[in-house]
Amino acid sequence: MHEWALAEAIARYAESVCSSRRVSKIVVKLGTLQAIDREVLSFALNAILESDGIRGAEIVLEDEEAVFRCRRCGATWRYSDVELDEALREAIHFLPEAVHSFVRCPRCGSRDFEVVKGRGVEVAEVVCGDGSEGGSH
Amino acid sequence: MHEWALAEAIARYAESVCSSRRVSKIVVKLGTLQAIDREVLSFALNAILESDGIRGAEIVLEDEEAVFRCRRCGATWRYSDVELDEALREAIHFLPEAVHSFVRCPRCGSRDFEVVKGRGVEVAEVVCGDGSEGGSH
Amino acid sequence: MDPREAVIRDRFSSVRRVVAFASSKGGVGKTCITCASALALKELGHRVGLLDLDVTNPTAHIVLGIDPKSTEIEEEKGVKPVEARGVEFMSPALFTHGEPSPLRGGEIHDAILEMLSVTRWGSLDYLLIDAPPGMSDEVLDVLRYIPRLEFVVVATPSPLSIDSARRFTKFLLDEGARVLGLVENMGSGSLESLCKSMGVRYLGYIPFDPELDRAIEEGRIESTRFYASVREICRSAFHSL
Amino acid sequence: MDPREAVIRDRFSSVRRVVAFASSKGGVGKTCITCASALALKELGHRVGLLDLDVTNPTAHIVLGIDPKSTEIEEEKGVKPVEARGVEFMSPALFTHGEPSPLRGGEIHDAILEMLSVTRWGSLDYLLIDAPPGMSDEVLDVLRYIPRLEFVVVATPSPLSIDSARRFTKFLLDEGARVLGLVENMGSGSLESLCKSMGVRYLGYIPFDPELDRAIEEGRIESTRFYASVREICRSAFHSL
Ligand SMILES: Nc1ncnc2c1ncn2[C@@H]1O[C@H](COP(=O)(O)OP(=O)(O)O)[C@@H](O)[C@H]1O
Ligand SMILES: Nc1ncnc2c1ncn2[C@@H]1O[C@H](COP(=O)(O)OP(=O)(O)O)[C@@H](O)[C@H]1O
Ligand SMILES: [Mg+2]
Ligand SMILES: [Mg+2]
Ligand SMILES: [Mg+2]
Ligand SMILES: [Mg+2]
Ligand code: NI
Ligand code: NI
Ligand SMILES: [Zn+2]
Ligand SMILES: [Zn+2]
Repeated sequence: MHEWALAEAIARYAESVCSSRRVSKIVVKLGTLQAIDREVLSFALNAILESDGIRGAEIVLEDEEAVFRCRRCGATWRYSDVELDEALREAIHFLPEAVHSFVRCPRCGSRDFEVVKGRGVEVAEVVCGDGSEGGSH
Repeated sequence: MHEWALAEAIARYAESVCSSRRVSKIVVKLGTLQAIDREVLSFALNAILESDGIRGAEIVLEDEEAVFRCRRCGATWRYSDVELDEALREAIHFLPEAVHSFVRCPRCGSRDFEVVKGRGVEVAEVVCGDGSEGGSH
Repeated sequence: MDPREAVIRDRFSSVRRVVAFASSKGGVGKTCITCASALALKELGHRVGLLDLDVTNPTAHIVLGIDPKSTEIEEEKGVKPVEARGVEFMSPALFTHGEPSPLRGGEIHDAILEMLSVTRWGSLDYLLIDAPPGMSDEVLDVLRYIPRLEFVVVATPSPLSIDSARRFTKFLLDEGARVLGLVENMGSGSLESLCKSMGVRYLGYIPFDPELDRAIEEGRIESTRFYASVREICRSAFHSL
Repeated sequence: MDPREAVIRDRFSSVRRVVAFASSKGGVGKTCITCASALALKELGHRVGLLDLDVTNPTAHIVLGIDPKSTEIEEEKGVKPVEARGVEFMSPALFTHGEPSPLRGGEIHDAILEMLSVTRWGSLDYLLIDAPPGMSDEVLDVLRYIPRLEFVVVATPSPLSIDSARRFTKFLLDEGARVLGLVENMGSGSLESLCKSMGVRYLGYIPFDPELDRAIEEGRIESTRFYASVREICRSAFHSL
């Protein structure tokens, strides 16, 4: 489960924002392009925090829909509207930028499009044990 | 005067935002990195607009100080604090990205810094003859 | 808002054809071929310009014998290309004076927009573009901004170059770009079948020329067999001749 | 906020040395030399990994005989490198399946952050990085993120490569990077004086080997004189041997 590696990144980040062992809440945005397994991520994140001596932190996972905008013609579209092989979706799961290899603008055919939102894993908010916001680290 | 070329760009842009001949105000931000000659730019812009049949448009030129932030160490500093040869300033006047060749972070020496603001010519606002804002084109 | 895009089309109104020599693989000969083509087309009676778009590692000025440090930039309602052996020449090297120019993609994009919007080309039959390796901002930007752009793909017969050329050509065709054809460099004809399989025109081959490097050093690329081969390819590739 | 940066240091904790083979000029032999060095260091008894960072035009998998389409990716608390002739191997090509991968600089930066943060290297003596040409996001990002990174500059004796190598080495030294030295490829010793003038170590030269391309095609780079030269350079360049 490669989600474990990203859970470690989230934990390290939260711990660097708060003083260690005092993380009380983490809000994570999951871009649908990367199609992260929520259960695996949440299990891993809890296990990692616990092994770092952080107990009872609230984990909130929020989906963010992946949206594209073509830099050549301006068209916008959603990943959920794209038909794609399971093997290619898995490649994008590992490396979201691979989307530029397999998906082209539905209007003009270009690969030169922007992932406007919903690419991958982002931390939206970290609340530390003393109630302070570590968000703007 | 290479400012003429940028004045043409501003005029073309404003004309594309409003329906032609109905531009009544243009607000231009001038990043100090490019060190645009305000008088030359303003003379050129008026001349170009006039030759396009646009009369009496108000031209507002606002300076924006160039600020850098190092991507390696986080230091921030201003172009106005940098000592630089006149010949190198002129090269940057023509191609602002040349700043990465001649200027390095005062703290760590890196060329990997961001021009946070004040790079070059930007249009902040266009008001069309009918009073509508063309700004969000 | 960035006004520069709005003027780029005008900047190419005095140019009949714009041709980019490109490949995602480096070191296949793009720069040497672009420079030799510019000199050859000039020799054949055309008005020619050359734009070096290898923003972080420009080298065309070396082949054309331009020393960036001692070259004066003239302004005339924009930036005038400098004159290099009868060719109108523009390069980021003219502004970086031989210093390193490490730029992130967004900065490369900005530099390209700047050069495209302020350079005032004269009346030209051909403006040749020396593209950098990779498939990033430089190539995506010329595709996005330059009207009527044509591509010549450059490749060598090495397995790494063939794989790259196949992928790069597919990319161009998928983008709807006009691909004039492929030039085989340092070869002897073996890429003709690759062209057939991709449905692009085979423009010919340029043999390996052991004298090329020394001729470049001595500023006399026109005296080489390399140059003679490039001139023949230009003669036949650009129909109008 | 992007959490990925926070974990990258941990990913390199099992790796003794990280060495990038780099040059802003394309086609000087970075990929061939990186791959041959990986195989040679393995032959000399080391545990070796190879990371292809030519994000928009990866080619190391071709030299190592990996077919991206038929290679399974294994997950184990991250993404496991695949095994290529005894070398731990990671490349963007494993995820793009041979399709074109045009990416703007910001996207390249994102792809690199992703690979650096999810790839789980084993216990390695050497992790070699095959860098792309240019001086952009790829090189700036490895400088920014990879701890204890060392560089080997690759150059050929051609005038365009020499000019590029001089500028690229100055860039690295200005950034405070550790430059192990310079390797001269397709030459016979003429770059030693360049190294002296720049104050970097001359690691040796690799002669032109007309058999190299065919050997790569046939998946037997180890049988070439090219490989033998690279192995000698590795032996002397990496002190600890
Ligand atoms: N036909 C040829 N014969 C011999 N050497 C060549 C030939 N074409 C190119 N070269 C050499 O190959 C090197 C790379 O060429 P260059 O034009 O810089 O490639 P690119 O622009 O694609 O990176 C140069 O040193 C040049 O001298
Ligand atoms: N010593 C050498 N002798 C002969 N050919 C070489 C040698 N080194 C590299 N080459 C050839 O040069 C080309 C470019 O090499 P490559 O490793 O792809 O360069 P880079 O990664 O710097 O772009 C390849 O086709 C390779 O076969
Ligand atoms: Mg080149
Ligand atoms: Mg780039
Ligand atoms: Mg390579
Ligand atoms: Mg790049
Ligand atoms: Ni996974
Ligand atoms: Ni000027
Ligand atoms: Zn489109
Ligand atoms: Zn710094």
